[in-house]
Amino acid sequence: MSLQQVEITSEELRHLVSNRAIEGETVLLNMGPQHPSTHGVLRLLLELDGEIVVNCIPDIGFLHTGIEKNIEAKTYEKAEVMTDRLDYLNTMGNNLVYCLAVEKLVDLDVPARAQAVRVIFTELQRISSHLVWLGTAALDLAAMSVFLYCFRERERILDVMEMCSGQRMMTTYFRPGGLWRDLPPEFEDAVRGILNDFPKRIDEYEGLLTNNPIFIDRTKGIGKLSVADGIAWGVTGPSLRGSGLAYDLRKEEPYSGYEQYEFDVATADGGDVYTRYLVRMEEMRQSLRIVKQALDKLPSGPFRSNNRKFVPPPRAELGTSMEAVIHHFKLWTEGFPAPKESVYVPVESPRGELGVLLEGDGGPKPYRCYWRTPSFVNLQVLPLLSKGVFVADLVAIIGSIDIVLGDADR
Amino acid sequence: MQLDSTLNAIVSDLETAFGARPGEFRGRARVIVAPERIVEVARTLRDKHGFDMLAALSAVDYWPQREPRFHVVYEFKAVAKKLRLEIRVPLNGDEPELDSVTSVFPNANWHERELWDMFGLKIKNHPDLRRILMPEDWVGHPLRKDYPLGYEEVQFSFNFEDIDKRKPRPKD
Amino acid sequence: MGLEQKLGNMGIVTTTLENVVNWSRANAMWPMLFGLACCAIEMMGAQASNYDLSRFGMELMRPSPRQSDLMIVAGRVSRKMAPVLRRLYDQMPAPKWVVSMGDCASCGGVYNNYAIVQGVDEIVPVDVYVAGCPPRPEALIHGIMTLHEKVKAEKLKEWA
Amino acid sequence: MLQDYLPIAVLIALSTIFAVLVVVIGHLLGPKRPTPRKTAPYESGMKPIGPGTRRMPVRFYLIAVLFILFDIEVVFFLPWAVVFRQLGLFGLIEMFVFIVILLVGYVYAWKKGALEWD
Repeated sequence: MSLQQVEITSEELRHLVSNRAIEGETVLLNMGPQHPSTHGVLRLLLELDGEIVVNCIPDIGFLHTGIEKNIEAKTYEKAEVMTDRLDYLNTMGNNLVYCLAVEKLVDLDVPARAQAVRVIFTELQRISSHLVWLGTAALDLAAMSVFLYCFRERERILDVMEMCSGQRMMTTYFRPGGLWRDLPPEFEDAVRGILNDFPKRIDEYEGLLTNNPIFIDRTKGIGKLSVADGIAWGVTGPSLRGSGLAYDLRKEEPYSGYEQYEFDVATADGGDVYTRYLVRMEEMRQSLRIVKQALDKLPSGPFRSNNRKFVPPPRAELGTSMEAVIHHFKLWTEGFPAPKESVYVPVESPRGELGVLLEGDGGPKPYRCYWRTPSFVNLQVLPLLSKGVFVADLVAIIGSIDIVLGDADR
Repeated sequence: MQLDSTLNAIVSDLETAFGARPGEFRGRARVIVAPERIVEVARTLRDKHGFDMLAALSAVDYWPQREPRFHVVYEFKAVAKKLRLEIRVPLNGDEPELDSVTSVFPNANWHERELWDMFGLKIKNHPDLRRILMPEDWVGHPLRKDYPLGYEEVQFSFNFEDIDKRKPRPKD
Repeated sequence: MGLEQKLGNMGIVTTTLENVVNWSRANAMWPMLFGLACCAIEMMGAQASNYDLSRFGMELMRPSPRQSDLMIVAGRVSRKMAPVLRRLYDQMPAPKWVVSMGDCASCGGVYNNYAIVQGVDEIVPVDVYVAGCPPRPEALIHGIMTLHEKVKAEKLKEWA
Repeated sequence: MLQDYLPIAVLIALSTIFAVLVVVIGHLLGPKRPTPRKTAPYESGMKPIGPGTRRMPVRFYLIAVLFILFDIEVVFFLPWAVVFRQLGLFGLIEMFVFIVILLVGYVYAWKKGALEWD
């Protein structure tokens, strides 16, 4: 006798859910778009047998912004505004990968100073993204104070970014060919201040969480991901490094001058929520090391290439030379044409491999700009990790694979 | 930049086995494969040549050009051997059909659902082909070139009133 | 009514029910935990230690709409999210206000395309629009203080 | 002798009156506009699947009962703690016996697997 027919909201879901749910024996529950622990608007249709998750069907698209379609309607330089809002915790990383793709497509050179500054900012952005991850992941496990500490530190990094680009988060500071403006004079000691304060802060967080018995009980041995599964499902970044594979694109395919800096790839084998936490904490220290090396060897020189075909001339020159006015006018109204070719540039974002497939069609607008975003791919592993765990552990697992929904939905 | 030797060997091997046409742009190996052979190519790449990760899977719409209207782009990555390979599958316009590679690479599941959602490419024997990004009852496939951007006229002071009349209001 | 002039302003003694109710509503308004996109990170920044929204009686971000009075739409609302947002707004108890934080919520912002609802006021009646992409935490706090003035000026007839 | 209990009685009376008052006034004067959408069960924003009150597995009830059992145990500590000095050694041993009895019950529940979930 069927207890009571559970009508499933959309008909196609029937084949995904076991028939125990349809008869009403297991509870079908929406851990839906508005939920404190889904890190944004992710909807999980959970099939629960009491507290145990029998099946978890993620449903994304609640933050789909049509960024790829919008990029096709703007010129190369103006489309970069779109890229900041994709993975809004790693805005500099998005700018970097878009600029690298455009530079590779049109074969534009980047001066050494711009490459070093790009490395500094991408690593600072990685630390600030890990801080937000740490804050919200600990908040999900009821460690309230870590959230407040992390955001206090993050403000310092945001001040540095605002000092250079005028905007706290959506900086658009990198431009095809280098940087938008040169660094302000007080940049140096602001970053020095961060460099010698942050190690103590990270020890503070580790003191709060690493050997905290409650945190260990909630995270050790939960959400196990083996390396083979990780690679088969395309998981990259700290989630894969947590399973013991030292796969980091900054070492594999160095870009923007990463080969000059020596740092080691943070890995820990175990593949559960706790090791992913350890990997990200270690990664913050490595980023500090990179920033220190990059800041010490910061080369002087031009901050943007002077290839007038692609880079608008500085304002000062407009008063004197006629060609500068022509270049300025052409670049800002129509933009520069790109060859009829396609380029795929992968970069290491705090969440994994972030790649841009950029295709030009001879015109000034990108013909196709596909974003291979890590959250979209890492989120596919969630049903695999969450078989047979408690709902409370599912919250820890979502926190540990560090997804950002703007990144996943594009 | 010349292709390094191992990649060359792989590309030539694909060429002989599946009649794929190689190409290269700025050091990126690119191979054009016929749509019906893609599953075997993916399987040999993974088993024989060690390309164990499908990094990216997307499509490009060359709209006015009817014959191969879509290019489905597969990015394969050999994690151990540090190699990247791009495979392009041309599909022609009206009823684009493609076999699903989820049997070889499980993470192609969502990518292919996105292809169906955004481009309308029908993926055969895909475990659960539904729209992934757009609402279920959405009509049309947004990332096709002939789909309008959905641009709404911006309200300035001169056209404020008549746009305001047409603007939908919240109904209680 | 000349009552106020005659009685003069002796603080608590001569206050009216309206002022008391509006004052208590304004200063203990619990926002709903409803972060969508980038503005949600700035809203978290405003909630956290540096900018501290708790000074305005907003100590708790209530996850469920049943216990929240204020819905801060922090982020871009996509077509798939619009019915969800409307249902959450309906499920909030009676004295409820909406702050639309950021350009994407107020007017579609940078994204003028098929996927984003061009302004949340197509779905829910909005009280205060906060500009910025994302607005700084101070801008959000300024928006909330403007909302407090608006609530303090509400009349008895409106909510009876 | 009853006078010294008077303050407690007044305290209890005042608190109950205040509590009841708040609830009743809220219920009577507050505007009630139940719309079908508002009264629908809240399922984090989505259309609810099935009615709000669905079948719950019995284990939740078991956990609740165990909680009540061992939580009420703490209530008996309070009066004992107040007169702890006067009772002296006898009171201490008495309370230990009480705790041991409850410990037996706890170990029994633990071994029977009532605390395990599945």
